[in-house]
Amino acid sequence: MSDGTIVRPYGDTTGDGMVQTSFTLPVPPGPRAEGAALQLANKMGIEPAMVVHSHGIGGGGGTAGEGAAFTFFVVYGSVRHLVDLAAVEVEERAYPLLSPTEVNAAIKTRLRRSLVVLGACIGTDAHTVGIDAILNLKGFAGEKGLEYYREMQVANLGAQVGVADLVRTARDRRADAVLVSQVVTQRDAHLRNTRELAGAFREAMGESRPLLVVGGPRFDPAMAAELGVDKVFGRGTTPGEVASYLVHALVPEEEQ
Amino acid sequence: MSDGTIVRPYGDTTGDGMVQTSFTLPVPPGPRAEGAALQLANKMGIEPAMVVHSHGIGGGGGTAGEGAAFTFFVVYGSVRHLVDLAAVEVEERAYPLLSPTEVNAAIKTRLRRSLVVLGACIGTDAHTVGIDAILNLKGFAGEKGLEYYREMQVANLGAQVGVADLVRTARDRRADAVLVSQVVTQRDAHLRNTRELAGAFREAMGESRPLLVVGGPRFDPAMAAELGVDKVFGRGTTPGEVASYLVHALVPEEEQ
Amino acid sequence: MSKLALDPVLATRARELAARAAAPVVELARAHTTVSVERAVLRLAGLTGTDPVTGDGPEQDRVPWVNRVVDAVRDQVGLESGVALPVWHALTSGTAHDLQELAEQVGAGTARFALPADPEPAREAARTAVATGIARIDANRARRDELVAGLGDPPRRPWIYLIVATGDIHEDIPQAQAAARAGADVIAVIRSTGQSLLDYVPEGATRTGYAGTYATQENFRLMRAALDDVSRELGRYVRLTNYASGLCMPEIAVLAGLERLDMMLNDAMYGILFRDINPRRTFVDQRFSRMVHARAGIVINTGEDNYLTTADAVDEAHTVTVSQLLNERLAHEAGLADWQLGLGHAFEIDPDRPESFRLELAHALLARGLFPDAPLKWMPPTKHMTGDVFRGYLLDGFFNLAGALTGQGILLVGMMTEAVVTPWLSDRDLALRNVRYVLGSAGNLAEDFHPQPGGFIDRRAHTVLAEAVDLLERIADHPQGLIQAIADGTFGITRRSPDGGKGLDGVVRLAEGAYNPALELLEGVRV
Amino acid sequence: MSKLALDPVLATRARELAARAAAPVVELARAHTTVSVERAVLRLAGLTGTDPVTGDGPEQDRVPWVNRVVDAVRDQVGLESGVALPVWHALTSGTAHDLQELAEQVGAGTARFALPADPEPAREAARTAVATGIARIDANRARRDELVAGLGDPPRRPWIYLIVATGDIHEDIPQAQAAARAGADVIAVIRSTGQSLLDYVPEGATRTGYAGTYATQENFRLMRAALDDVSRELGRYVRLTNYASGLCMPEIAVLAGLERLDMMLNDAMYGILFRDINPRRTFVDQRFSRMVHARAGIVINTGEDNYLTTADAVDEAHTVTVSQLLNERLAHEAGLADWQLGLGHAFEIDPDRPESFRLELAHALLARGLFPDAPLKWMPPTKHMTGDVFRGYLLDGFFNLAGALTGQGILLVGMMTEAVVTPWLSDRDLALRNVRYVLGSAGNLAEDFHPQPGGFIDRRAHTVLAEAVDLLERIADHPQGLIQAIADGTFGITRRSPDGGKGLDGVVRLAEGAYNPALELLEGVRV
Ligand code: B12
Ligand code: B12
Ligand SMILES: Cc1ncc(COP(=O)(O)O)c(C=O)c1O
Ligand SMILES: Cc1ncc(COP(=O)(O)O)c(C=O)c1O
Repeated sequence: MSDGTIVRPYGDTTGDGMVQTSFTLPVPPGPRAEGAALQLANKMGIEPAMVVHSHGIGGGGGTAGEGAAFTFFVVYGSVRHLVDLAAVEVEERAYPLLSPTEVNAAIKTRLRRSLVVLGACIGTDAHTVGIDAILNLKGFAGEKGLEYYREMQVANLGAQVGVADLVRTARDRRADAVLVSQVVTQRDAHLRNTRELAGAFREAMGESRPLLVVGGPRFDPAMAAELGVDKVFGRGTTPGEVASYLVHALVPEEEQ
Repeated sequence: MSDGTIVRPYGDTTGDGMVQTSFTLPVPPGPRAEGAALQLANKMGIEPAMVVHSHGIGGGGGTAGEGAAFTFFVVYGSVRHLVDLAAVEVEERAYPLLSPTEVNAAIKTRLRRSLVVLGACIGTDAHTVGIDAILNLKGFAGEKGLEYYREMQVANLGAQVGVADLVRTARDRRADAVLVSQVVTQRDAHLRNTRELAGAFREAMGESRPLLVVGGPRFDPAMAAELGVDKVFGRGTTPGEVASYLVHALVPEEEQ
Repeated sequence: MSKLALDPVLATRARELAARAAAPVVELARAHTTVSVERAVLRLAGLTGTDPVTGDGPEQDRVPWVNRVVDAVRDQVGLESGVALPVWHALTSGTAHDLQELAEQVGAGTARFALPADPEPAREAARTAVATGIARIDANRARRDELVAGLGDPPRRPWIYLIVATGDIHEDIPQAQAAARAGADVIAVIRSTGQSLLDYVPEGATRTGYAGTYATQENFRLMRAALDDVSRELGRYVRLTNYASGLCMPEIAVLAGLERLDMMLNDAMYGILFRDINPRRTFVDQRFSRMVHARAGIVINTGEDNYLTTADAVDEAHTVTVSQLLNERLAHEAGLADWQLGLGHAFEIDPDRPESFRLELAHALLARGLFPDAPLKWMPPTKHMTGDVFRGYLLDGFFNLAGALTGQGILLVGMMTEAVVTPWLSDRDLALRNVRYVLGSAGNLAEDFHPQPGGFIDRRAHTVLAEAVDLLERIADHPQGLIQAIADGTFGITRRSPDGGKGLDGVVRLAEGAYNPALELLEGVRV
Repeated sequence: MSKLALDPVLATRARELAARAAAPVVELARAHTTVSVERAVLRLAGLTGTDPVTGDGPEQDRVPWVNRVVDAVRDQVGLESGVALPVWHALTSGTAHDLQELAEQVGAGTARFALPADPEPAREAARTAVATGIARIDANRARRDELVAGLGDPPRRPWIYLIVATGDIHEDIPQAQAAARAGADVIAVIRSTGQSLLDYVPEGATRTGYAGTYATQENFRLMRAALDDVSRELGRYVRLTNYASGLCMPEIAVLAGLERLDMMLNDAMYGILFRDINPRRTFVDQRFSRMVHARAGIVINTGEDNYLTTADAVDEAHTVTVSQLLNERLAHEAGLADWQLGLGHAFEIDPDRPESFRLELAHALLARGLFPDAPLKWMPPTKHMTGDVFRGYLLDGFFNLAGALTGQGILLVGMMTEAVVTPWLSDRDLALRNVRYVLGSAGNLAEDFHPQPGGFIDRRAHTVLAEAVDLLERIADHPQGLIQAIADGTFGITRRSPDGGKGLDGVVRLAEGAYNPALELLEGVRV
């Protein structure tokens, strides 16, 4: 339905630009609050904007009405912004998606030794389901995890691993790649931790540091450079994507 | 929780600026679509923005996945915009809220004749519940409608009234105020119809036109001037507010 | 599946009373015709198109030939005998080769109409002409049966019914297809706000409706074709619905039959109450249109749900039951079978009211129990929907659950934006996801749902039935029956007098020897 | 209200097996102490504060005196006999007037500890000192009873349980009060991601937690006071919950008693499985903390719900039942009464799975039937929540309905943003609106909910119970019982060996004549 590279949000008619938004303002409910909500909506580019719902939060009385200090709003309207698809820099896969057999073959014939992969959840993050989904045999979304790949030597260090320990282990085991998961994002914990990770490896190993791959549901794949790591995977990543990337990044092209 | 006149949306910490938004783009699901969604979110001032959910719409297969032409997104993030409460021009009531007794008294003693009020739903809009809530005895939100006011002469013309007929009736009955409801807003029907209404009355009666009051759930009370009417009421209006306004606008101040 | 033991005596009594209350309406309908009924006859006979002279704007704004002809006949000889005799008299007496040419003569102002001394030739010719239209309706019905047999019906009850309403047929089509792919079994294209009050049916493919799309023969054709494509793609026959209501109810009914629509909103009172259309006009028109629907194998949907948008869903619950019984009666009289009666009711109780969900279950079970063979149309919350779309989405989920627990036949999918805008593409998609979750995860909860005899739900259902019978007694006792009840504001607390409202001038009392070939052919058969 | 007829033989058998499977754990717990248990003893005796020398950062980063003292004792004489004897020996022999002064000597490095030849005086003194702490706990319990009697309990079951998690106690407080005003009966302040692994309890009011707020005595005090205010305002006693888990479980339990917390998350296995804390450490700590909770009249919440985040909620449903039986056994052994057992379970079945809702009902009814007198803690969907917040809001509504239909005791309110962020103020408010709607409109639907004997729900519940008994047989047959089962990855498909994990070095086997005044006093009474 999009003509060319410029599109707008679609409510029920091409180009109507309709969006829904909701937010809370630290203002008691009332006309002033509604006006404030409209002001914000307009600043977001929603014009005309309709405050279609509002209610107080935190007031006395069971229903949180009276004397509420906050107001929650639902706003509908048309954003004037245009979306330029041409300007979208996509993290399209820059490498082919390989089957486990292909991955193993590539490593065996072109790297000629098994690929050493370390995985962990750093800091105080105890969410292992994500990294397990990538590493464990069981895998994710029907794809087997990296442990299933014959030519990979995978060690899953689990959760709450200190960065220092991780660096040490990586050096000892001559890891080719270190895979780190970060799920808790409150106060950008995941970004801080990732930067700390990158820093520590640079410190300790400089150029010879292993490939650094981080992942988690709230990461933006476009942030790798900014975070000082080689690759970032977001929500819904599958083991196959990761394996394919590792081959792409670590296994020399076959020279023809 | 707001310090001074500058506030920001509140997620779980003062000043975090957190908002939720959802919209559909006419782009098939995939990395490109996600990028497009982020671009739009950024243009709306949401930065950093997280595309926390997306799914295809309109594709084949029961679940509308495959080959979908549209993608629906849910985005969370922090808007950089500040809300300046000082800059909010509020439609605060510029008149006191009167009880029916006070309203009747004011009309009786100061206008010295009964106030003639006409109500209708114009154009092809058949939504009478709103205007009925304001006019009918039954009223709304526990407040009795204008028909209950002894000093008012109320005629409710119902729905689907042509503007021409309305002008004629208003002239014949020497209406002091004409109350019009507009509920259907698709393609801004309510705005168009209101402008037409104002135009017709200006045309036919010029300065001597009755007070024009419009209302409906999707009206922005700040738009009166722009629409060429005297007053606009939005969602949740109560009869008492309207009666009080009529007194304020039509009944001469008592001279002390 | 009936979960309530309704008092059979009370139920029978209710039906007897409904028959009595509806009798004056049937009498009235038999004794009159309307301009729209007569135009419908010409449409069945194949007259289409608009008079080019009546406007150089888009075709939809021009006056259709059927209007020009009926008006001309009315001017010259009146409609007391119907249009058929004067029109086919003109044709048989050779002033024009065919209807089209005759219409153009009307346009040119050269057509002259008269009542034939010997009506037989004209009757003959008229019957033959109209029979071609009826034949096409029959063919469409057969074609539908064939497609359903081949592609199959929806896998389960309730059928999932969804509305599109962009105002632009070319936006409606992709949205309808998207909805079908996402699981919709029935697509309804609602109409532009104004159409009900137009005394003609616009022509052509239209893109300029407000809050709905004009019902035109071409729009019907385009959408049905698009749904046929998607039906094949999905291996499931997707049904199409529109509205046989307003001043052109009979013509729309005919167009629906001619274009193979599958369901039509068609209520005996909706237009009167909510569009202020004259009661006599409506009663005459609804009878004719229902006879057409009966013939076309179309399922009608009645509009009791609407009452609960203006009246309280608990206080006035019994008026819904009364109206359902009256609609049933009038439908049977017009030849509709039980399987064609999508009687309406709705989930409109204030959600903040304690026990609101169980009250809804009681009302829904009452309808289910009273009309075991009708595919009840279960309407979602609308009046108490607000701009809080999260709450709305939850409420619609409970509406869906109530539909499953009480065995509703047609589930009109609720939209979280009900209080905000006409549905967006994404609203519809989210709404269908809601339905899929509820039916998939809890659809069989009915197995474990057993209202106790004498319990809250059982007691409530009986109260409503008893109140309905009381009200019917009062209505039936009045000589004018239903007509008086409407004047008294019984339904949707809206009063409508028999002589008020729009379109009364289009009603004509039939004279001796009046002839309507369509009625003759339709009354012949009983489905 | 029990809606299922569970096989009583099977149920009894399950409890016998649970007792056998738990026996090795109880033995182990009785034979050991831990650094945290010993620190808890000092806290009961009134030792507070931190060593200023251990950091000039915020107080929360400094080492508490209890840690300094216990470490010193361990260095000098070991912990095999507990800290009480050496510490009160030092005090009775006059090297310091009170604990505080002694602690400062430890700080200065001048304190000298030894085991007394005649333990009696030291025992005597220690018992008296610790009794003051216990007395304060008793007083708090009495005070709670008094407040509940005065202000009243929540009007209905389930109690509405809500989480705050800003990381900043000063943001938590207004949010908790807002939640209480909007209908929350219980407020839980979850902890900063890292706290579980800290081998000390931070001090002071803290503002810097991640995804949760540090559990400190001062934060407990501040929040309890704020909730007392709002309780008075609302005329309803609002309960406060925190987490007695991680490496400082015993100390947190003591602080909870000292500051009148009302409920504590306290599971026999959570720390082991989800924080990789050493099993021995956890088993010793949990027994002590449960004895404290028993005395304090605190309701514990167990963590079976967590298993379903790593294991499939249908395939592994029986492991939840097994864990509930083991938690019950260990709780009883530690002196907790049935009314104090908030056994955990959750609504974690993949919503796309056919019949998922009815499967949830079956599992919830099984727990309800097995533990009729326990206030079950019903946890909302988390694992299958996605960024589609609309779907999430709907799912939470059905979770609420399941809670009402199956008579759960404590309903942990689900958040539509579960998959996105820690709850926002508005999420919590919307979530409570969801609860109010569901309980208000359909809360009594239980009256009409009757799973058929031999029907889908009934069959499913029996299957799970049977699977649970099978599993318990296998566990009970192993000499190491539960300890071995954990090593085998029975729960949450997570393997933990008895010698692995964090905090093992803090476990000490008790010697002849070891003395713990707290245990002595707590074992005295049985609630
Ligand atoms: C399961 C779970 C838990 C379990 C974890 C069990 C375990 N062993 O992992 C338990 C119950 C222990 C738990 C505890 C807590 N949790 Co938790 N938990 C979740 C939950 C429900 C699901 C997460 C999950 O398993 N997703 C499934 C996996 C497969 O998806 P994924 O992690 O996104 O991984 C995929 C991709 O991201 C990617 N990926 C992820 N990592 C990596 C790494 C690499 C290298 C690559 C290539 C790819 C990759 O690939 C994976 C497959 O596609 C989420 C809510 C939700 N629905 O998301 C909350 C959630 C993550 N938890 C949260 C919190 C706050 C906690 C606690 C800290 C709360 C507390 N204070 O007590 C505790 C403490 C734990 C801690 N210190 O971290 C918050 C985080 C908020 C935020 N955004 O900051 C969430 C979002 C819930 C919430 N809304 O509050 N939690
Ligand atoms: C009830 C209803 C109907 C009833 C109307 C019955 C009647 N006699 O009024 C029926 C069933 C007939 C109906 C039909 C249609 N409806 Co309708 N209907 C609604 C519904 C469910 C509730 C409206 C309502 O009664 N609100 C309660 C009243 C009290 O609130 P209110 O109108 O906002 O009025 C308050 C204030 O706005 C203010 N106010 C209003 N008017 C005035 C005037 C003055 C002077 C003042 C001072 C104040 C004032 O004071 C009132 C009290 O506080 C809404 C959905 C919703 N939940 O809002 C859809 C809705 C309004 N309908 C809608 C549509 C499209 C239609 C149809 C056109 C659909 C169709 N194509 O068939 C039809 C045709 C009717 C037509 N031509 O207009 C859309 C409008 C979409 C849009 N924004 O453009 C809505 C929003 C539903 C939807 N999402 O699609 N509808
Ligand atoms: C029974 C019935 N007929 C007709 C309509 C609407 O059609 P119209 O376009 O005539 O307003 C409705 C609207 O919901 C209805 O319920
Ligand atoms: C039983 C139990 N204990 C403890 C916790 C979390 O506490 P911690 O801060 O130790 O991770 C949870 C988390 O949900 C839990 O369920």
